[in-house]
Amino acid sequence: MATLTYRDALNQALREEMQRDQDVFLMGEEVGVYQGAYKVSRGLLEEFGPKRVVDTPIAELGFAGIGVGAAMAGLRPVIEFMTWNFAVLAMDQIVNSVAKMLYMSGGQINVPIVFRGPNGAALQLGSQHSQAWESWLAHIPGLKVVAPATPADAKGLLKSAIRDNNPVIVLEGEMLYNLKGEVPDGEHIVPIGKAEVKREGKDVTLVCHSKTLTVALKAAEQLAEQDVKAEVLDLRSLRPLDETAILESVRKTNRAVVVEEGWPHAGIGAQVVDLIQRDAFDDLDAPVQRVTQADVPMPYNKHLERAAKASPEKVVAAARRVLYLE
Amino acid sequence: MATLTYRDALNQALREEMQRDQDVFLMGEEVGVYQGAYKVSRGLLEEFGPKRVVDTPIAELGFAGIGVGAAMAGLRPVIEFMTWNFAVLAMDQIVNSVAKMLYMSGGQINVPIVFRGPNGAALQLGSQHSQAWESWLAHIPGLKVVAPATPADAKGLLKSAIRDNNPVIVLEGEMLYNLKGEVPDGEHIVPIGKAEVKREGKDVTLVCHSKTLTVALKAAEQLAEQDVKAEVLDLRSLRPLDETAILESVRKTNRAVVVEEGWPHAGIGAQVVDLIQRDAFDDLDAPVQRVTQADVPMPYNKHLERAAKASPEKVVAAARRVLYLE
Amino acid sequence: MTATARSTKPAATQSAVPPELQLTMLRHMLLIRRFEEKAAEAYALGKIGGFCHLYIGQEAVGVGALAALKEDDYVICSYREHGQALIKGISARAVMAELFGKATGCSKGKGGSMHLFDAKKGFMGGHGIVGGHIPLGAGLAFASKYQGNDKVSVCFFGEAAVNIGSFHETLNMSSVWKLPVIFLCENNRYGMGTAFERVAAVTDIVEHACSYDMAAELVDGMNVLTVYDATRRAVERARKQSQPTLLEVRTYRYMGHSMSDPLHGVYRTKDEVEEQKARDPITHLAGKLKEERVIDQAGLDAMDAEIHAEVEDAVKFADESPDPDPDELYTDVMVD
Amino acid sequence: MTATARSTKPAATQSAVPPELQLTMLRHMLLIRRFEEKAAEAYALGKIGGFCHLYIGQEAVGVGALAALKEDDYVICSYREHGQALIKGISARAVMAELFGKATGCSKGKGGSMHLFDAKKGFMGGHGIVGGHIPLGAGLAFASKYQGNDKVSVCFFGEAAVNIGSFHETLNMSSVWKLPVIFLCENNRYGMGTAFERVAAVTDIVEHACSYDMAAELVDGMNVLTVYDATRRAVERARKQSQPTLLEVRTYRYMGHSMSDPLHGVYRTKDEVEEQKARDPITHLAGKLKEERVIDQAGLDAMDAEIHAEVEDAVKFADESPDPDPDELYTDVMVD
Ligand SMILES: Cc1ncc(C[n+]2csc(CCOP(=O)(O)OP(=O)(O)O)c2C)c(N)n1
Ligand SMILES: Cc1ncc(C[n+]2csc(CCOP(=O)(O)OP(=O)(O)O)c2C)c(N)n1
Ligand SMILES: [Mg+2]
Ligand SMILES: [Mg+2]
Repeated sequence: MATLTYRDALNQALREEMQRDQDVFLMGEEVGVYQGAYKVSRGLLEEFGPKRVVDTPIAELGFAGIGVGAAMAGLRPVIEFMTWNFAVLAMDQIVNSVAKMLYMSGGQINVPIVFRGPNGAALQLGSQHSQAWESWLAHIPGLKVVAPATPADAKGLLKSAIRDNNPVIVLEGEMLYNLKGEVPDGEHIVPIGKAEVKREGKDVTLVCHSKTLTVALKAAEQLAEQDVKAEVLDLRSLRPLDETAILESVRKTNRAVVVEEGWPHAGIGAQVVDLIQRDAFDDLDAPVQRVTQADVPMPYNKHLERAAKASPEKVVAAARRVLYLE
Repeated sequence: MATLTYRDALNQALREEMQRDQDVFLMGEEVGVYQGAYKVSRGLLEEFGPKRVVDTPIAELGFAGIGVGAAMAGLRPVIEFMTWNFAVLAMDQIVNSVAKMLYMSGGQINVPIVFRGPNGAALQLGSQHSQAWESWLAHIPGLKVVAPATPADAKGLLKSAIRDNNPVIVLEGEMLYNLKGEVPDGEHIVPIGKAEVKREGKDVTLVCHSKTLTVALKAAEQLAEQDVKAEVLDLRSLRPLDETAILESVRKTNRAVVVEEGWPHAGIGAQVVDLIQRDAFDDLDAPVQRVTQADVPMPYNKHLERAAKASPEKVVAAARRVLYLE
Repeated sequence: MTATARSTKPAATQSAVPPELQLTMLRHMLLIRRFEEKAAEAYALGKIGGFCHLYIGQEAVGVGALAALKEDDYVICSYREHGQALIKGISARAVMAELFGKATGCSKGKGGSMHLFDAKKGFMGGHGIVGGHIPLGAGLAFASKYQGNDKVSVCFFGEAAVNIGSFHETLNMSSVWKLPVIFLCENNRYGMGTAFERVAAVTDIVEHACSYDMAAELVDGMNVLTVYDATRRAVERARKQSQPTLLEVRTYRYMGHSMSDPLHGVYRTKDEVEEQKARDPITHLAGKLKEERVIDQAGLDAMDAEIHAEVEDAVKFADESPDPDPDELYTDVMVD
Repeated sequence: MTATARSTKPAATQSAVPPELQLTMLRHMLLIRRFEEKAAEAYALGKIGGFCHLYIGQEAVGVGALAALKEDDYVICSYREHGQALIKGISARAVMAELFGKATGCSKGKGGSMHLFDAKKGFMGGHGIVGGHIPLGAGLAFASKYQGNDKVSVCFFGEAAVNIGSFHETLNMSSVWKLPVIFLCENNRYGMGTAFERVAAVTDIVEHACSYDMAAELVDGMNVLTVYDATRRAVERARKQSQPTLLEVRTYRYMGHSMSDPLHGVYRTKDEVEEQKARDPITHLAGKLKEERVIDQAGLDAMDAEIHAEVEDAVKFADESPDPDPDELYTDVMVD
């Protein structure tokens, strides 16, 4: 087990899968010569050559679609979006070609493709570059959507995504690329659709994913000081949701706070709330609370930006609300 | 008060607003010579000429953006998407230019634009042509989103949308264009952000909008035969949501079913559920239930299609569940 | 015009096409015509629903182009794809059953008229979003090159799709990456009710090839042999040199945009439609083959009768086929 | 090259530019240069955050083009827009304060480096999605034509944006509708770390004008007077004939793509950068004006000192300005 950054864990997953399977190739802006805008693909061009590490023009809709065509012919493309903010240009391909191909072809053509890249706000990148897309993507039947929060999960989920015969969306956290953690060597697979309890507790469940795991863990620390034992449940997969894990935890704690990076209105957290209130109604001692980004475009100023984001303080406050401590 | 189709009510709103304000123009595919793919713009080219009724090439992203630029310079464009299925190509403009312009310009540039067109499935159009986008659009701060269900609301909401100084999304129902109803003549404005009780009841609230109003009303009829008095609340506006109206009704009935055309996962209905469980938790006698499209791409076969859609039968069953009648 | 082409003068037929092949082409065009006439009837009877875009008038394009392909080459189309589907080898039964939404349809009744598929036959679908399948066509070619096989990919689309971004993004990448793909634009002059010249600054679509340093050719789409010839050249370029080609094929649709549209509407005159029908590709080839004594009237009648029977059988088959099992609603969302 | 242009030979400067105007251009280029040098310092100190794309090396493009405009013409840009913002009339204070994220910034600290705005001055923003603002530029021109005023719209973008669909969609509509817009492509040879020739089939961007029947001109962007001249012709065409123009202006960026990127990186050599610096537009114009005795070294030093003071003042102003009120988080989402 080595200690790796999230970035290098992703790099390792890509490298190992490309070594393992000749049909896997990486395509996107700056993935080759430039070594990746966020250096996730460092060294891959050198190892696999330009046939399998393909630099594209700025044409998200077009190269997403070329990836889809290649997948229809049996290849296993990994399409990198420099960030998911730009992928909004490619949504037609993701929604209309990728997610529907199997269904509308009556089961003939599956699309074993991965779309990956950083999702959510980084620091002071302004409103057009600071968006979290999980609610949009998870809305669409025909897709799987994962959002790893740790280096180990990043490696294990990306490997699962590449091996999956269905299209998989991998939402990486730009702020997580430098995060370090233990990562099992070689064959390390994290199954898609399985949440993980990242910290056990019995008083309240903090449901989170991706960058908000850090937020939830910090909140759990602070709550511990107030004698509240929070359970931190990392969803890891947003479609399918691990409903069993969510309900199990809430049935134990009877209280939940859902934390997400995106906007509140019809966010992915709303779906988690819907599930909990429907299937654990009688176990709930308080309404489920949510912590999200403020319902505004992201401001540039750093203080405003900080105020806009989900934070441990907001999670603690929400947890105290569901515990009727204030 | 005349009896008009939903189509003609929209046509009337467009005509009256174009007569009233020289800055209003209509742009989109087939809106002029062809009189509109669904004939909503019938006669407008003849009355207002090609300067104000502009036929475009098939270039959703481009003409949406041209509309935005025109709005930045003070015009009031009404951009018709032939259907919202094709608008997915223009989402970058809607999300990144339209919704953020005011904010990122520090309040300088508002974008008084309307994007409108049919949303949701019609009959046997297959998976790429049968999608409901409310959850995506309502997710985005900076937009208003309305979805009229009746001819009167269609007229009144489209007029409000055109006069609004903010960007407004108008989701029309393709299956509603032929629906007839009474429509007040001339100045008839329906304010954005106000839901309406379309049928009163005390036993359960059926929350709906657009095409699902018909579904909910039929369900209410059937429930009435079973001695259940359902209240039918038509949201009309999806962003902002009329939270007061929703909570008021649920506080009265203590039970709710949310009906929508879209897919379940992170659908707009999830947000309604989130609101209800959070702010009316103690008033709820049962978990809120949802009726949505099946979580699959839309099939072509008509029986499968019917089975995929929200139906009065499904709403009745859900209502009986929240009433613990089964 | 094997290099970047700016000329808009249609090239003449250059090679002698064996008579048997010409007869096959005639039969194929007739099959499409008769099949769609029946489909129109079935639509009127409510047996077919949704959108249904007929190919009548354009038969020479699909037939001529597909005659130039090998069996395992890829074909990908827009929603106006009944013709190509039939000629790529999907049976009339399976296509008609799909239009009827039946379990025996080529997409199990889940796709419908706009989404016919037969992956085993290299027919990679009809697609409903204008421009959306253009990069898919290039992607299929990307895979051929990657896999080192010699499959060529032909992507059919209408002239109105040239105004949408993905056409341009795709042509550029296909040229940079030298993909074995043929972009076959069926210029039938109208996108729904919009004449191309009202919405395009340049109406010669071949012109766009210049911006992408791509070979291009303007082709008379009312002559199946011309289409065949031009496509053969493009196929050769793709297969041997791994180079893309843009073909602009001038054609005409006789029917409305889809079954729910009027035949001519307000955007074109009845006279124009009639004038075009005088150039009918089927009549033209039949006449020529009769003149050349490759076939006589009796032969033609027999051919028509056979096709008629085939189409009748397809309708009967479709009609009698079962609807998909209700559980099918939930299958094919994911594979294992 | 006032008609559709295919030539890639830069046109020579044709008109005599008054010396005062040349001095103003020199001052403007220097202002941008000094402003951005300070911004780079402030970035290193952590006073500026996020992405910050410098214009150093490209000053002649923005300055020459904007000199050809009237005050109320529209300018709209990508994220690399500090230069145009300063010259369109936003004070160095307001721009620097925006970079610092302060309440006194031209976008109230909410936009940042990529989203500078001053609608009153006709500066319609910096925009962050490649290609996203190209239709907005055409839309501004659409409005001018609709409103019957004579405002021209100039849309700046990088060469890499030519590969994205919205460029093509917009050029086509602008030509069909004869919009008074200038598409000014700053071809600095790289999109981030990608040399244009690696991702574009045709590297002469003017070539794309053919596909849209649009006037085009290739311009030397290291010479401010050439840029001025070419833009004047395009402005005339827009204002008088309501016709769009595509200008390809060849330029070079000395710095990394953004502040977080290395100066040359792996995608270009240090030598190449140095070679380009030898063509510096400021040095070039200063030398020429000295030679022509329009200004002497003392005059130049004085100009530089003045600008230096202006920029220092801007930094001080930005530094001392307050952050936006916390409530500002929730304002400007909607107007009444
Ligand atoms: C992106 C998109 N916009 C609009 C439509 C609606 N639409 C379907 S076909 C069509 C016209 C297409 O014309 P053309 O490409 O010339 O093909 P043809 O129908 O003539 O074969 C339009 C506007 C669509 N399917 N996709
Ligand atoms: C649609 C989109 N894709 C990717 C990016 C990331 N990105 C920002 S700038 C840039 C390079 C743009 O190059 P060019 O257009 O030549 O402008 P320059 O930076 O040289 O001024 C890229 C890839 C983006 N902002 N938008
Ligand atoms: Mg056409
Ligand atoms: Mg560049």
